[in-house]
Amino acid sequence: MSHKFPLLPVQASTVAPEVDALYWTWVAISAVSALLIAVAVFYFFIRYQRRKSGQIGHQDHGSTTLEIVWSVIPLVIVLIMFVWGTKVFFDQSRPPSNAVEYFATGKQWMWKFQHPTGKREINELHVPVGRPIKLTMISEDVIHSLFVPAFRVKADVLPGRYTTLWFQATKVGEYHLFCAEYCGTEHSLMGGTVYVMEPDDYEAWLAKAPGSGDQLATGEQLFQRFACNTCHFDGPRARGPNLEGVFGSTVKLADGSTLTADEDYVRESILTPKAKVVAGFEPLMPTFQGQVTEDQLLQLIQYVKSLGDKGAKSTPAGQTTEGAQPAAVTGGAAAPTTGG
Amino acid sequence: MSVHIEPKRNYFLVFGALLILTALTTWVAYFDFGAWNNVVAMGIAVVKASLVVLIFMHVRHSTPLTKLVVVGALLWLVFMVVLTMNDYATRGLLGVLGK
Amino acid sequence: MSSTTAARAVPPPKYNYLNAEHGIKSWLLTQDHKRIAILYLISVSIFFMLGGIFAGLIRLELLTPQGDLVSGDTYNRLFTLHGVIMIFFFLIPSIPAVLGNFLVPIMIGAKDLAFPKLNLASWYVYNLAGLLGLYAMVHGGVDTGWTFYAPFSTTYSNSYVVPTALAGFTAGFSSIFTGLNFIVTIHRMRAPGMTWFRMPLFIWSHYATSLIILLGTPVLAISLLLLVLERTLHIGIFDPNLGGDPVLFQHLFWFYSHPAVYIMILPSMGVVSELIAAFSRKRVFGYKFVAFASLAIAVLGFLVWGHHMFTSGQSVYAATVFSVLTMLVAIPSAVKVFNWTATLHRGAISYDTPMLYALGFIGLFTIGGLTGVMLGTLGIDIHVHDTYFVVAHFHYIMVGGAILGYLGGLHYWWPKITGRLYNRFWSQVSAIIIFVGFNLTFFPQFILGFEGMPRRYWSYPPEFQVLNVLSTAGASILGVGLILPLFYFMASLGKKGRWAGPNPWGAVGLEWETSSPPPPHNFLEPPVVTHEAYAYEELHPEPTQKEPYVA
Amino acid sequence: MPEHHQPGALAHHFETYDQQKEASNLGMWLFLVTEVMFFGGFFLAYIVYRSKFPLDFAYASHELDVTLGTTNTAVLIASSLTMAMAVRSAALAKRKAVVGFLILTMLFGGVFLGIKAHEYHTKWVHHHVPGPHFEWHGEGADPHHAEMFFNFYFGMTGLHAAHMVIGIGLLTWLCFPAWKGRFNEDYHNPVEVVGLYWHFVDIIWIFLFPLLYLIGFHMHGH
Repeated sequence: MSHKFPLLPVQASTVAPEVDALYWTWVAISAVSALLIAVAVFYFFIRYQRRKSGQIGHQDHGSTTLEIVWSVIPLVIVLIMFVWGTKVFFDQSRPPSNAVEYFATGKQWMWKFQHPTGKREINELHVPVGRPIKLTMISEDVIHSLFVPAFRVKADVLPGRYTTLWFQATKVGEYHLFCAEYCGTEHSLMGGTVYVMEPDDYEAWLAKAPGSGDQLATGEQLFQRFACNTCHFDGPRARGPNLEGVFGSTVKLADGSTLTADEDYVRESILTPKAKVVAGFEPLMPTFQGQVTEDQLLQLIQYVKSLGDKGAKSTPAGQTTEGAQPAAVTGGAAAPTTGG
Repeated sequence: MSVHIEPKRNYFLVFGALLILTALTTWVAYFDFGAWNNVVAMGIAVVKASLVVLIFMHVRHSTPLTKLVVVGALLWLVFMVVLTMNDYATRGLLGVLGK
Repeated sequence: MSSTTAARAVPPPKYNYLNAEHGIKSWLLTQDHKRIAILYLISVSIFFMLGGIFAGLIRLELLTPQGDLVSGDTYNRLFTLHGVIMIFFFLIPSIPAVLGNFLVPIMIGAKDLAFPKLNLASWYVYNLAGLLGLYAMVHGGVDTGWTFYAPFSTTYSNSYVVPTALAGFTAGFSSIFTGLNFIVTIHRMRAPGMTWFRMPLFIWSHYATSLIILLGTPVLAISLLLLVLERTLHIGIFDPNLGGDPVLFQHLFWFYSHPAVYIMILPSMGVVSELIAAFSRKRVFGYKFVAFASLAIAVLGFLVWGHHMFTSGQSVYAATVFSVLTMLVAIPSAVKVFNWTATLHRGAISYDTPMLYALGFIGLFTIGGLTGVMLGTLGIDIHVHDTYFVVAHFHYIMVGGAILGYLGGLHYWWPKITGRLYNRFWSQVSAIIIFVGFNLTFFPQFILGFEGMPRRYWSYPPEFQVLNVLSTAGASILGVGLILPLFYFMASLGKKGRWAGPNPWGAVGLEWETSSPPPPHNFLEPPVVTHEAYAYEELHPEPTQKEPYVA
Repeated sequence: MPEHHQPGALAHHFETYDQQKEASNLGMWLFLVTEVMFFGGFFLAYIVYRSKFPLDFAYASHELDVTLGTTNTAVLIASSLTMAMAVRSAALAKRKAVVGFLILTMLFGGVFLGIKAHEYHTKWVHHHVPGPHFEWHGEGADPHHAEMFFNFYFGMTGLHAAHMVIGIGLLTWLCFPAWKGRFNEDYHNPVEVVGLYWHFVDIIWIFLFPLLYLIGFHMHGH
């Protein structure tokens, strides 16, 4: 991070040049338009000065042609810019399918990150260069917003549901990480640094400080500890739906409606099980609200997700096998006191 | 000045219609039309409200301005509901989380 | 109609609204729209100074990257109170309740607003709301930001959220009263001959503004009410732990608060139309297009609120829809700017103080508007949302636009309101200082925002300091410029002040055909309108003053 | 101008009775626009959550008494009829009829509020008032979402009832000039605008009733 006076922010992600091209085009259009108006105003101001008291201006009644011209031209310009801007927005907000999933949890006033290996960090995020990374994010309290200016990406982090942000870093370096949504006393201190590293350095960094167990394995343990497996299994006596193959599929609900099982649906099913009951099952499941932390929820979801595409278990970068061993700490800083 | 005096009979007719519609809306609620239950219930409510607005509130004989005010208020309500529900109905689409 | 007396030393009118009655009671219980305008002028000026002090403290804190002048909590209260006061207690009432109140009835040839008691009630309700706000302030303030986002405001903030929200709620009533009064007055109280397309554009813009006030403010009221209920009774409407959705609060809030921007800027546009016509001595180019542009802004302005929420977790699809609608609202604003510029063409332009403000408005509003369209472009907004780019943009609209328009209007109609002339030199110096100071304060913030400095930051990374120092330096210049009018306006009321006469600028308009200050019921003879607005060619008004200033 | 006017019934800043009447009429309509948007925000929030938790809302809604709800709808419609008759009588300068219909309207309003109070009381006894006392033993619904339904039930009907109370206050105030025979063909706008307000409050209820009481009613049989 250089402390000298920068006029332009660093471009360090694949979308950054796209955003900047759009931005500078707009700046150019704005500058030309503003200049045209300023020149016209100043010219008229000097040219048509009032010479004597009581003089009146030349009366004209306007021109419909002119009105149409200066409505249509700006309209065409803004609509072109809208299409371009929306294209960039879609690039910014829709993660590519091969993106590696990291987790981010915001709370007053810190950011917690989890790597696919289960490695955790606070207010720092180490990522490999050149690889698409998707952050699935949630807040434990108020609304926050994760903002990395060098990547030109930002997304609010909400309590109660997941949002995503993705980027592919293009330049090794250290970049600011900010909370952009006002969140209370230390809002301006709720930030940190993104470290973009060469993939080898990243692997070395991961190996140097291994995680407390990979997310999948921890999720599986939680699944057993909360006794989810006593109802959710494959068999005629199962009181809950079998979760294998569920994630990403279309689920039919008791009220006849259907939905796609995604992260938010799994989360909702754990916290408010009665809200969306799967067709053919009784609403028997108790709520786990207050018993499971946001971090654990993310791990459970990761596990349910792995059940979703059984057999095609993807191995995210840097995943190690050590996590398969039972790890003592499951919930990090906030292990629950009540089990399942 | 022109004050339009509505015949008494009209008021009682509207009153009767409103009572019948109230009974109707409660009665049809016992049948299962799926999502159409909501449509029927709201449809009956709109008819009832229109009767009140047009006859009891004299909009039928009011100036165009008053009619415009009524329509305008409803239009703005539609703006608010449609553009907000446009968000809720499309969350989670286009490959972005958010249900 | 234009019976003007081109006398040098104009005597004051013997009978006017200021001397018709005396005593404090005659002011506090007045139902005269002109006196209520004066009451409002005093109230909004006090709140403007208060909001200005908070702004000054914010800029002082940001002089250095460390949080050293005040604590983080104090800083959060400063920007919250600055926002709440400036928006709810200054910008929204400023032009409508002061200039609009004074001029709407006069400009259409009415004796008063349709509901004078409601008008007085509006001022009392406004002050009640102000007192609620002050109560919250002296007890320790509020730190939610003027946007009151849930669940921070409903669950986590430890500050005086409820009284402040109730202050906003109550202030809403005062503006509803004003807006309702204007619409009824414009519809029902126009003088004979005052057809819709003879109305000054100031009236059109106030009509459009009033529509927004009536349709939007109640939604703010219900969202603040729900917020208060949520905070006091934990009803869970915005609390995700109870099934609520905090984003719904944002929808409800911005449904009002985006159109509220147009409540602030539309009246200012109306003032600028008047100023440009009066000081070019010319009919406004494309009068009907400018009038309809006001209505178009009022309508389209309600369809774009989601552009405040592009990063909020609303659906990608909804964001796209809101973005394209935002693009559309740019067109009527652009049409206005082009028509004002075209009005200058072949005008008879003078360098009078109000005209300086009008020209400043055109420039700054253009920049504010263009950066607004940039923000409406999704790809850019994701990066600059909640940064100083946004702060700079809306200050260009609200200070560069709304406040410059307000000051321009105040300088234009001051001789009408008070009957007195003010100092040319100091007023022009002040206008130029404000223009320079404003740009120095806010232009660097565009760059800061693009570099990524988030807003509402009490301390910031050191590389942002240079631009912040520039901004703070600009703010001190701007502050000086804004204090100056207080002195020369006060001086104009003193012994050295000179009487203006009915029409010091030689302008066309019903307000210039009555005495300065006007009589209690505005006109001694009920006016009959025979011409379009700005009929300079037909009426050839002569200024009642050769030099409409005091030395 | 007809000579039977009371002195002072025409305010100084109006030229004619017509102008004054149209101004106050338009003023009330515009006020009703603000009311539409005020309740509209609440309705919007309701629509959002009902579409989010349709089943929970349906189960919670079954706790409401449809018979009382239907009765109250009828009572309110009757009050609208008497209000309309009051306005008509005022325009015809029928002094006693105006007062009679105003009192009838207030009576119906009072009955409505009484029934509402009874319903509130039942909810309190059954622990269905949101807050620390709230309990949910019903099947199907998540307790938080059921509580959400009752938030809307109490919030919206409470706001509606508050408007009724204000309306009854206005009607009471109208009785005095009505009794003194102040109203006639030219000057009856106070009765008329209060009438508009009263009908509007009735319309709000016309929507609240099916939205709150009649959700997923067909599921009752299961």
